[in-house]
Amino acid sequence: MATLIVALVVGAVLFGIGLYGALSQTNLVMIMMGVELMLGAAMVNLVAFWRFLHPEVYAGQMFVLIVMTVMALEMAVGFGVATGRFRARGSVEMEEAQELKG
Amino acid sequence: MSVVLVLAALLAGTYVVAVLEGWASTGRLRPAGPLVSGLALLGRESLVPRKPDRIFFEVAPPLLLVAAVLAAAVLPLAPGLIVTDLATGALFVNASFAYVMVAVLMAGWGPDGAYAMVGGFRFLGQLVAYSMLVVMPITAVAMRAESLLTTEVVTSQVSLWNALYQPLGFALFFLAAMAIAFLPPFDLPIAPGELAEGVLAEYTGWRLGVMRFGRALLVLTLALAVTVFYLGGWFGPVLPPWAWTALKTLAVAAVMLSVGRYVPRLREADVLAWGWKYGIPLALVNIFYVGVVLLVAM
Amino acid sequence: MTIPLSGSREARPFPLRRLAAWAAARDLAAFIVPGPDVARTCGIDLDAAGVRVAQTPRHAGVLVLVGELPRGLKKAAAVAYAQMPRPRAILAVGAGDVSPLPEPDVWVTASQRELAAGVEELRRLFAEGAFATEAAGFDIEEIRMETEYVCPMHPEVTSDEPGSCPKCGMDLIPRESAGGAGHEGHDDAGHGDTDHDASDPGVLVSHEGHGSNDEMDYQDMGHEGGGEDSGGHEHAERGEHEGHDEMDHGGHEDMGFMSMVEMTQGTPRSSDGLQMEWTGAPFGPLFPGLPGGLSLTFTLDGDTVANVTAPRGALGWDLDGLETAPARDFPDLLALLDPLSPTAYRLLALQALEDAANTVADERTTLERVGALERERAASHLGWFSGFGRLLGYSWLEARAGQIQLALLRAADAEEVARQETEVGKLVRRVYRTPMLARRLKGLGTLPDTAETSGPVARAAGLAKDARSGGIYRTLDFEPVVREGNDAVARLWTRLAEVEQSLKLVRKAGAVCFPQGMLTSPLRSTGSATVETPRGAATLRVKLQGDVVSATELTTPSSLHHQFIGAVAEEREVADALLGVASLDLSPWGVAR
Amino acid sequence: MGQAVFTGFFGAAAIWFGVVVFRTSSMVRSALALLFSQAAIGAMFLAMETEFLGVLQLMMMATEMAIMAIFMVMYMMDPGGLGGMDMTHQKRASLVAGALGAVAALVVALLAGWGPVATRVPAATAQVHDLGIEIMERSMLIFETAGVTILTAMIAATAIAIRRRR
Repeated sequence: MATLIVALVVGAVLFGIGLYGALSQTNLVMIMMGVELMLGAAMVNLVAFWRFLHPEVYAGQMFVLIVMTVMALEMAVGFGVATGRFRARGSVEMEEAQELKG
Repeated sequence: MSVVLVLAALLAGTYVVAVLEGWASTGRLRPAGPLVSGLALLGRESLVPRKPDRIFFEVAPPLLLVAAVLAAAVLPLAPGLIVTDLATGALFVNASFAYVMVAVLMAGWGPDGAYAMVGGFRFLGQLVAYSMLVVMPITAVAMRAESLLTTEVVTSQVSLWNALYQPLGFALFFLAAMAIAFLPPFDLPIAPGELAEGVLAEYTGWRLGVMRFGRALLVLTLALAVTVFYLGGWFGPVLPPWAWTALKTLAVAAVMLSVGRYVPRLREADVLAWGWKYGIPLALVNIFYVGVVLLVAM
Repeated sequence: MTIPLSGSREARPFPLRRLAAWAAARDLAAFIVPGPDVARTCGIDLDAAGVRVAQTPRHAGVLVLVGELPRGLKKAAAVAYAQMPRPRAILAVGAGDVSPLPEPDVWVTASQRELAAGVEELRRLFAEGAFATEAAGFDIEEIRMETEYVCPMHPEVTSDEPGSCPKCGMDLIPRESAGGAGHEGHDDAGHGDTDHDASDPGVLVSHEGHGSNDEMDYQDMGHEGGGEDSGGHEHAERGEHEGHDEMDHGGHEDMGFMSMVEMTQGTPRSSDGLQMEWTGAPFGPLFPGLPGGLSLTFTLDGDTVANVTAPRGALGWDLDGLETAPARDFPDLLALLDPLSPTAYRLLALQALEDAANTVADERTTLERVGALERERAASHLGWFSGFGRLLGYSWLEARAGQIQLALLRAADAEEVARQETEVGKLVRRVYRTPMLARRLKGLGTLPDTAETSGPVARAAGLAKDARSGGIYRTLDFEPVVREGNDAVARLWTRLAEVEQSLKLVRKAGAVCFPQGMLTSPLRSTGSATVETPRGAATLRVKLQGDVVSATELTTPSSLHHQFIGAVAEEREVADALLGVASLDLSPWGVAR
Repeated sequence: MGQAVFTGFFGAAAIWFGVVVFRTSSMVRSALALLFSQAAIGAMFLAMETEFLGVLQLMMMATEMAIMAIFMVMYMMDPGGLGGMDMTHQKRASLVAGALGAVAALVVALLAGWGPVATRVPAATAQVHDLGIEIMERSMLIFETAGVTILTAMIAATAIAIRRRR
């Protein structure tokens, strides 16, 4: 029981840091790092829930694998966009991306 | 108890690998060579560059050592002689080899030097080429052993060694192993001619000693991995099991160290192109082949 | 108490340190100035003397100075010495005065036997003096530093005290600019080891890339005003690029932060359209991959070479020393200028003087001269194979070619040279059969126009240009080797074929001796001659007043090919650029200012 | 109890490295800080006896974050981080948002009644085996779609990034 609480606390704090990072940074790459941290926090919670609440159902572990895929996927597309934008505008600063508002 | 034995075996193995490395590069067998050069390195001044990224510069050599030791921790030297028999041993070997790249990248970025940096990021490009060629052959080996336990992998080869059972996987894994340890012709990060010892250029004194020791241990661990996965680990007719593992590992290390003398260094673009265009399809074919053979044999 | 070793470490020699000193004596590593190729042409083999050749001064304990160092190289050698970790020593092989460097610990002439004795002496010195209670400091003008503050993003903004950059508001970082006001423009000295002798590793010792000052001179790689931004990224000088000078802030409301768009407007676009920061990296006079003495500065865009600056005549090799030379020892003086092919230049001088006196050497001496020139050509090509093998990472070729070259140079007479023919034959066949070699070199170093090339570079591009078309060569039924391709692999095949051909010519000529000349009094006041040196045709015009040479005019193949360095190296990966430059086989000694 | 100590220790390491990610001005240091924070998360999985996920996380993150380090060096203005540039905006607002998020998650974690806690978990080899069966049988479709999505992501990212020939 203690480990579950510890894990959930760690997950919560990591999520907070990730959210702060994603919102406070002006650079696309740093924002993606914030998102990666949030996904990591989600994985911690998932593993804690699987381990302590439903160890017999392996959907929990399956879900963690999917979150890992999402992490890789988010990074790939994020850097694709960053490269495209850097080539077009010469900067990946979000402050200068006003025209993307559409 | 087995931990102490394994560490002693690793130490002795690294010394022999260092002797082999000296023999391969200078053509003269000097058994006391590594001892003398190690002592000389300890006696020499260890300089720190003027504007280094101090954490990276200091952490890189020990991290290289730790990555090599971690990989060796899950590889069995004899039936009972293993540090921890992880359930996912085969995958753990690959996970620790990934941290070799982190160490080289840190060694490249740390000293704030053009050659070191070019060498460090070249090795990252090399990783993109070889990382698939390490994981997929291991998958094929685990398929045959029906488990990720390295001891299971060895016992599954009692009838026929994996090198003969899946030769394609063996060839790919051997090349990927040489790429992990950046041995010639894959020595892009420390290209002596082009980058003047790129990543190692800034290390002197005991730090250079730790880097060289880490690399020799890495070569030994890779040779041990090749032996465990493909050459039937400790199986052998007459000699005791540990002797067979030692023999096979040192033979593989000797081949790894001497192949590079007779071939020019590869270009990074070629390593990436061949890795992805020919290496990965062949690895998939290897997995398919092993799957078919297993089903047929069942 | 005299300090036994010039570069000993300052520490009380405890027993463990004495053991380390003994080990350092056993495991000597040498960094050769100007380069292993010059060492081999002087006939000394460090490997045989039991000394390992190190790639960078960082991994070396002994600085080996070979032959008479020109002015440009002495400073580079001094900075290389400053980068070597202590305990370190200097071994001078036939070198004269080495002003900025301290007195060499061991001085030997250029013979293998004497070298072996010198190495033994060095071992004794190391074992004894590696650790001494007080050690000599070593400080040269180039190493002294003064700190100035510069903005990492705008290298042109510098100030003497910390503050923030007017353009971008970032706080300025301290940067040690090159020592002293004295250093002249391009060839500024980098920073060596300030060497204040507290030799425990913790001391933050100023480091300098290995080799010469501008070999790995990170601090102000951009030389004039290049800012140093700690991430190993040096900006190429902004001023040089399309003239955007002062970023106008008025144009748009200030976003109150560093707008990156402005930042990257100025930077040059690389071929893949991304504005990357360009790093200036020197591949300076003592770079292991290039011929010793050739100094280049690559502006790297990632690891592709954006552009190359190659100063001409950085070695300070000048002809004026020869102006007032008496005719009798003019050939020896000319031979001294280029250590890589002394016989060819001595022959050139002799023929020019004979042309002035319009005497023609008799049959026997011309045959001997052909033998000597062809032997030197074979040895020079083998030396090139060895350097090329090192750059390629093909260590078998590097070792084997070096050994045969030494055997050729030490051969006393034509039979011994002929005996090397079988060895060379095996090497040539082995290189032809090396897997992936042709594929690796395909398309590297192609020259845009091959009109002005000469020697193997021209013959590899299909031009049958060869100065050896004289009568004597026709009697030895000589045909120039011509290959198609005009790239590094064609040049390799051409030189391989030429080595075998040269050895056959030596066997036919039957005699190999150092060309001597019986000089009679000169009749005409001018004389000229052309000789096919291993790197191409060199022509010499000489004006004589009475018995003294008054003016000389020399064109060498290397100064011809020097202009192609840019064409060969730009827009290519670092390794391919270096291979392209090495395939031209430049002798930096031959490139006049 | 030992398990809680280990999980807590690795959790603290993950949090500390997570903080370093956003506090340091040198980009490569923040990329590798994220690497070690994710590695600490992987170590937490090992501490919670889910061995396969832990090893997989350790392996994946090493390569992913190193590649992120390359992009940071390419696209950031001052990768060495010496200029001490402040690359943040709306700091206070995001601090409040982050704190709110963390507090919300904490409240749920501490106050919710989690019910009976499983004390024992199948051995690592059984876990690896059952996870394999799970992937191959029950969640086969999910795993395949994940694979295909990654393939499309790779192609889409390359399509965006390559230079369009006008």
